[in-house]
Amino acid sequence: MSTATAPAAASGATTSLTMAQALNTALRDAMREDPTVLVMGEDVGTLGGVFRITDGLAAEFGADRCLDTPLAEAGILGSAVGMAMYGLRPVVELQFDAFAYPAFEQLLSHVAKMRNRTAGRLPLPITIRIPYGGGIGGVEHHSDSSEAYYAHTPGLHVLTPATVADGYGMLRAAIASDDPVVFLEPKRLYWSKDEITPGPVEPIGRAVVRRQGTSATLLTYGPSLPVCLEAAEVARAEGWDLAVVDLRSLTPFDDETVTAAVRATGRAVVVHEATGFGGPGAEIAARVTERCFHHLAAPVLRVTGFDIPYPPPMLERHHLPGVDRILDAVARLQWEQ
Amino acid sequence: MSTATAPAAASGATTSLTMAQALNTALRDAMREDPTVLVMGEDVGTLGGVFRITDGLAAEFGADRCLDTPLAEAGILGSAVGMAMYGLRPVVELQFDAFAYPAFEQLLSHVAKMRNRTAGRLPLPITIRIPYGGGIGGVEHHSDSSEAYYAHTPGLHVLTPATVADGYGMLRAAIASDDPVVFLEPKRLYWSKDEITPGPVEPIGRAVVRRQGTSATLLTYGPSLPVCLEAAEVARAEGWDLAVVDLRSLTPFDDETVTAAVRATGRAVVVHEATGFGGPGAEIAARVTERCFHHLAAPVLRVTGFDIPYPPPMLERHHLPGVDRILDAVARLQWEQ
Amino acid sequence: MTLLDQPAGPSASVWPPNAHGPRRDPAPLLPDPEPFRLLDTPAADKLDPELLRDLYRRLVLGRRYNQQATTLTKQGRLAVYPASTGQEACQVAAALVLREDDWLFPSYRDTLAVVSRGVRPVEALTLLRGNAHHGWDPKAHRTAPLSTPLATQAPHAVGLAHAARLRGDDVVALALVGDGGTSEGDFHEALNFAGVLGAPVVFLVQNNGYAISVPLSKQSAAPTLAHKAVGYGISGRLVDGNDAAAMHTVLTEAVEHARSGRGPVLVEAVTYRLEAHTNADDATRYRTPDEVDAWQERDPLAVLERHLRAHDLIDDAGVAAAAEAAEELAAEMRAEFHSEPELDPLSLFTHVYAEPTPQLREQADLLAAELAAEADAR
Amino acid sequence: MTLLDQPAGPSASVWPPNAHGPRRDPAPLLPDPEPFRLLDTPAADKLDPELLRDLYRRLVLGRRYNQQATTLTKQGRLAVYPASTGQEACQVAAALVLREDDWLFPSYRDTLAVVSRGVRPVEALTLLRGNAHHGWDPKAHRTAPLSTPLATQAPHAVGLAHAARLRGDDVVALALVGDGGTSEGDFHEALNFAGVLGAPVVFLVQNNGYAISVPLSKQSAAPTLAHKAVGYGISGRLVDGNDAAAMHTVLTEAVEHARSGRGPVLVEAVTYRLEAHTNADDATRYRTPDEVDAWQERDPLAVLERHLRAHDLIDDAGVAAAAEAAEELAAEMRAEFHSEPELDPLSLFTHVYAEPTPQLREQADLLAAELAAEADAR
Ligand SMILES: Cc1ncc(C[n+]2csc(CCOP(=O)(O)OP(=O)(O)O)c2C)c(N)n1
Ligand SMILES: Cc1ncc(C[n+]2csc(CCOP(=O)(O)OP(=O)(O)O)c2C)c(N)n1
Ligand SMILES: [Mg+2]
Ligand SMILES: [Mg+2]
Repeated sequence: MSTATAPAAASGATTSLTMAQALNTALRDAMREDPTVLVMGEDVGTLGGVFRITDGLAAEFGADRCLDTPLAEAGILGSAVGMAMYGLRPVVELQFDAFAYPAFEQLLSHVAKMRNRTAGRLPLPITIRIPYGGGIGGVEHHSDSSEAYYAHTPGLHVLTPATVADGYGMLRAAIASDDPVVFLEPKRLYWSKDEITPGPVEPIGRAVVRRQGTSATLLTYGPSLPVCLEAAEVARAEGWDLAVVDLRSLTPFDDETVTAAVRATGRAVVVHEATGFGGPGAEIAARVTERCFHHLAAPVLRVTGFDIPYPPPMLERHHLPGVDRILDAVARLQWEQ
Repeated sequence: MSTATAPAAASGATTSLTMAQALNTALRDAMREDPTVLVMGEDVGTLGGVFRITDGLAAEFGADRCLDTPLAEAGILGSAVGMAMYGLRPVVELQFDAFAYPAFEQLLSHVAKMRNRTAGRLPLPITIRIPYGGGIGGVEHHSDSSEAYYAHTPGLHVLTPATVADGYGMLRAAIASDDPVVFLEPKRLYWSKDEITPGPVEPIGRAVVRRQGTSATLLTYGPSLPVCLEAAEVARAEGWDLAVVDLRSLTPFDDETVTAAVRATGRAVVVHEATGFGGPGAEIAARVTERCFHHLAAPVLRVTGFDIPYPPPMLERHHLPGVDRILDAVARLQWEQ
Repeated sequence: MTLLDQPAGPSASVWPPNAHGPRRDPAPLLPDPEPFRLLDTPAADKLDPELLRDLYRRLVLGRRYNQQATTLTKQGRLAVYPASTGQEACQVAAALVLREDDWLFPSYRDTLAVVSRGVRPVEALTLLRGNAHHGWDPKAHRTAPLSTPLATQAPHAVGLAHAARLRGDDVVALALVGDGGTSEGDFHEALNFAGVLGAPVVFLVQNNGYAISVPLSKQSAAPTLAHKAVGYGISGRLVDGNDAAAMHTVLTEAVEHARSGRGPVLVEAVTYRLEAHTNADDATRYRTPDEVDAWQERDPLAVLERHLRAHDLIDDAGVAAAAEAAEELAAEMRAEFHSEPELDPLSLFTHVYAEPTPQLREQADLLAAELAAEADAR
Repeated sequence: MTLLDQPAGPSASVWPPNAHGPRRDPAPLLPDPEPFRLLDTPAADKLDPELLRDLYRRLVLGRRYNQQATTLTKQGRLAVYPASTGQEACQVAAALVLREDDWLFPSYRDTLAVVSRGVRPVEALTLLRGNAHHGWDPKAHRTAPLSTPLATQAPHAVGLAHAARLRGDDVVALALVGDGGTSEGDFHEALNFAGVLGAPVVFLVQNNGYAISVPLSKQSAAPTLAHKAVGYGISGRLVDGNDAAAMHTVLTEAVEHARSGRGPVLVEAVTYRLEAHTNADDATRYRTPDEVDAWQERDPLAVLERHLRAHDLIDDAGVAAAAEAAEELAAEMRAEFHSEPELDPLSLFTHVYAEPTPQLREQADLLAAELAAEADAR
């Protein structure tokens, strides 16, 4: 695995980075600016993380601020809670999606609730970074899309970047947030590359229209954004002009942007990798329908992972929403009315 | 707390029981019929469980078949996995909804996946009983409605009874299932009473229309069923004839019954206690809309718990879906079109 | 062995140089075979009489607190109360040995320890009253909220203690866990983190013999719970939890050990829950009156009073004064719980996030409209 | 001390009758201070030469297996391979000491132990090949699937062992865990359940010094990992994991201990991962060549071969025969992995439940239609 240490990126200067490098830069910049920011997790120190997102941080900031922890996810998140209570801003790395599950009790019963339980007296500014999703040929337990669990848990912000620029900007915003953020990093976009210009930290919670369109609107996020953009390209040949919305934040949800984008076309498809049943697409379809019912020419459809455990590497392409499956759904949007 | 040991109920005979007694009877009957069935959990033995659902089982079947475990939920569920691998049918009690969270890794990464991982060679016939929901004045962490987490997890059946008869029948069906079942017991219905006639074990997965109606359809389950039935009574005075569907099973989902019930009225409201955002209601609304779009006069609305941590006892009534809030939603179903 | 005798360096090894070592000598980590006691032993003569009298007054107060809280449940003023009756020596000592800037991490049964830290009873009992999830200002009192999910507060204590050290403060965190709580994974992970980080944290396990109905024999097969310490490379101590002087001594040493950078300590206090698990529990289902009677004999309050009287360290006036102070506390509690708490339904939506999400604003509006309609209807 | 010396009954106590006891003597539970070794010690003279030769042949096979699997990753025939090179003595002994009806609970690195139980390499490596999640029939081989979520297999082993005893079978379960895995809550809960239930289970911790990049010193401060046993009231043993004879002896005793109803055992084998974590890992980031070199000297295969040669227990022909058997295994592996596995996309929907739900039937139909359309387009 190659290094993720980025060319030193001065704020305001444009640099070409991978998503991994952008995340690494965000961590470094945040640690430079704020001495209370610290990184912790399994293998984040000497190794720089299995995806190298924390590469070079231990060297620059020392082992105390880039802490290799014992192998125990509840212990990691639980001790981050205590650190945050004492005024630090821990950025926790949980190594893979499925290895966040041991930390669920800490997450659901403490991290998500502490501000509320204490009427605002113990806010927990913790960022929980989790590489998630499939498409990289990982063996079982290495490709789960678990965002629905987080999004259903009040008290958590749930963010997921899909572009290199957002990798930087949204991680900075997450670390700056005074509330806990589950920051889901699409594994298969780690090596995507782009020019970015790190700017001031934006507030979290806004969706972005990545592509304007008039026929129908694709609503998506994270690893499925590039697939949707590709589908929109292909669709052009078939006569459809598809808008593509990148949600970026599942909690809070940007009803304003989404509602406007769907009303503009009257047709929508939600696309994500996570299991469909009870997945984020269900919420999105339901709330879009509540808000846009009389603008809709067809029900909001969903293209998602199947309702099965994530498949083995050699079969994953059949599970993941691909261009064809998205276009099939678009075709089912009752055009002949 | 009073005893839940039921008057000995001969199969086929009609008896008056509380939900708690019906569940207790179901466990006893299953243990009598099948020597591989065993009950395990915190305080299930000598005490008979904090809700007395396992009352008398240790006395009748011995401490080995009604096992008081150490206080460790992952250990409980994890050892149940091993027992099931060796041919037993463990019925696990997790004491309260929020105390199931420590067992999530075992549940999500093993229980839900074992049959699939091993291509059918290691099915896990485990029943996981969890008292859930609010309305009994429980302090924090004692009133969560966590069904959305389970329903989103492929490989689990998710059942929740709302009547005394279903308390008996569905628990028998869960124990008879060769797949893992998360069996959610609505705490506040434990003391509800009814006459029941234990009969043969029915297959799981069917919803039931509890009340026929012509104006609109309420879709609900578990603790919210009595509230919906009451709302339907009250609605009559306001001129609405509401149908009420008791889903009983979130996974598998009975699309057939639900779709027919919604098409018949053209209007629907989903009602549950769980947090609305990403809750079961989202899935239900989305799939009903996919299937009934052109039969709908209004979007499917949701009346759910708010997107907040479960509130303290003295405030819970403001959080829980009540009759008025349901009727307000019915009123918003665009009647004046 | 006292806590001040610390493990020596690594032992010699035939091993190649590697990442496995250094190995430590386990001997200094192991607890004494029998619980440490002071009262009714010759060593008690050296104890500071004023400390003993102070402990006595606090135990009397604590007992009265437990009684009054239990009474409040009967009057419907508390939703539920898990009494620490019989465990007052543990509760009081845990609070007393901490400096003001140290942190306490209580479990749901430990409201007396919280009150002993200076929190008003009505705030300490907020969770159990049911009007809010939590009462006091955790930062002002350096006392975390009561933790209901068992043992989950233990890693918090480790993290806080470690953070304090990183920030240059010589602060100690003390986490309270029950015997049942030691079975949870979080207990293990916390002790392991503490050992590895060398964090200034003390874990006090109140082994009261039961986790609701489950006796210790079904909870653990360890020689003692204090023996768990060795598996984390930390010091274990076993102490008579009904001997207030022993509790105070051992915890003082443990806190000093942690504060001085010599690492965490696990203290097991052997004690007994004289009341049922909570007012909703029926303890006769799982234990005999004989067992309870035998432990009444070792009631920490009675043990200390006997000692004080036998050594002429207190007179009837002193006893009466302690009782009077306790009555004052009880009266204060009755007064504070007399009125219904003020409730604002719309507070449901504040403090979920720093800023309410648009979704929460909509929901708050819905509730506000309902409340207005209700008010109109009245 | 051997495992056969068991803790005596409860020690006398000044305590009232209660649920806390009986307390046990910790001494018999504590491991020896230094790892148990046999090879290159006088005790080795008493070892059965045939056993040693058998172990040798198996180690040679195991080494070749590790090499061939690593080669398969380079050829893209395996998605990933975590080699157990350097740990073959642990792997082989773990399989060898079990009866056919005993159960093995391997972790993701333990495919060699699985192969040593008689599973064909292509089935043992299915997960890592990527065509399915799992290969062999777990019930036929009494071997659970490889567990990737660390330590989660430990409670499974306890439950299975306990169930077997309930059903009257004298079956033992052996769970393999890494040094890193001991930090997980599930490890703790499993050992605690095992201690309380007295379940016939053996936990073998292969302490290879690292959890990916994290050295043991950042993982645990315990004197040794075997010392964790005392906290669960079970027996701890420390053994040289690169000494195949010692491994075989200690595990045999441990299994016998468990089988005969004397309770669970925790064995720590001190060993070393000679290769990187997996083929995707770069071990030079976190350890020095010197350290690896030093451990090469203690390569379990070299240690045993030296011993056999020094005692004239094997000749060149014996060595050659072992090598030849190993080449046969390697050839078999190459042949089995030569062809692409057959894949049925629709198998995604089988075995999610005993009966597919209506939802899954719909989804299977969708995929079937897509596949048909794809085929048509071709
Ligand atoms: C994670 C978790 N599981 C279960 C419970 C339910 N519960 C509340 S108190 C209790 C027993 C606690 O026993 P112990 O730790 O010995 O403390 P004690 O009650 O004796 O003070 C149980 C099982 C809980 N609160 N948290
Ligand atoms: C619960 C969980 N957390 C994290 C991981 C990621 N992970 C895979 S292997 C590994 C290190 C394991 O170390 P150890 O237990 O010592 O076993 P070894 O690799 O040395 O055989 C980690 C952190 C995992 N598989 N499961
Ligand atoms: Mg207790
Ligand atoms: Mg290791």
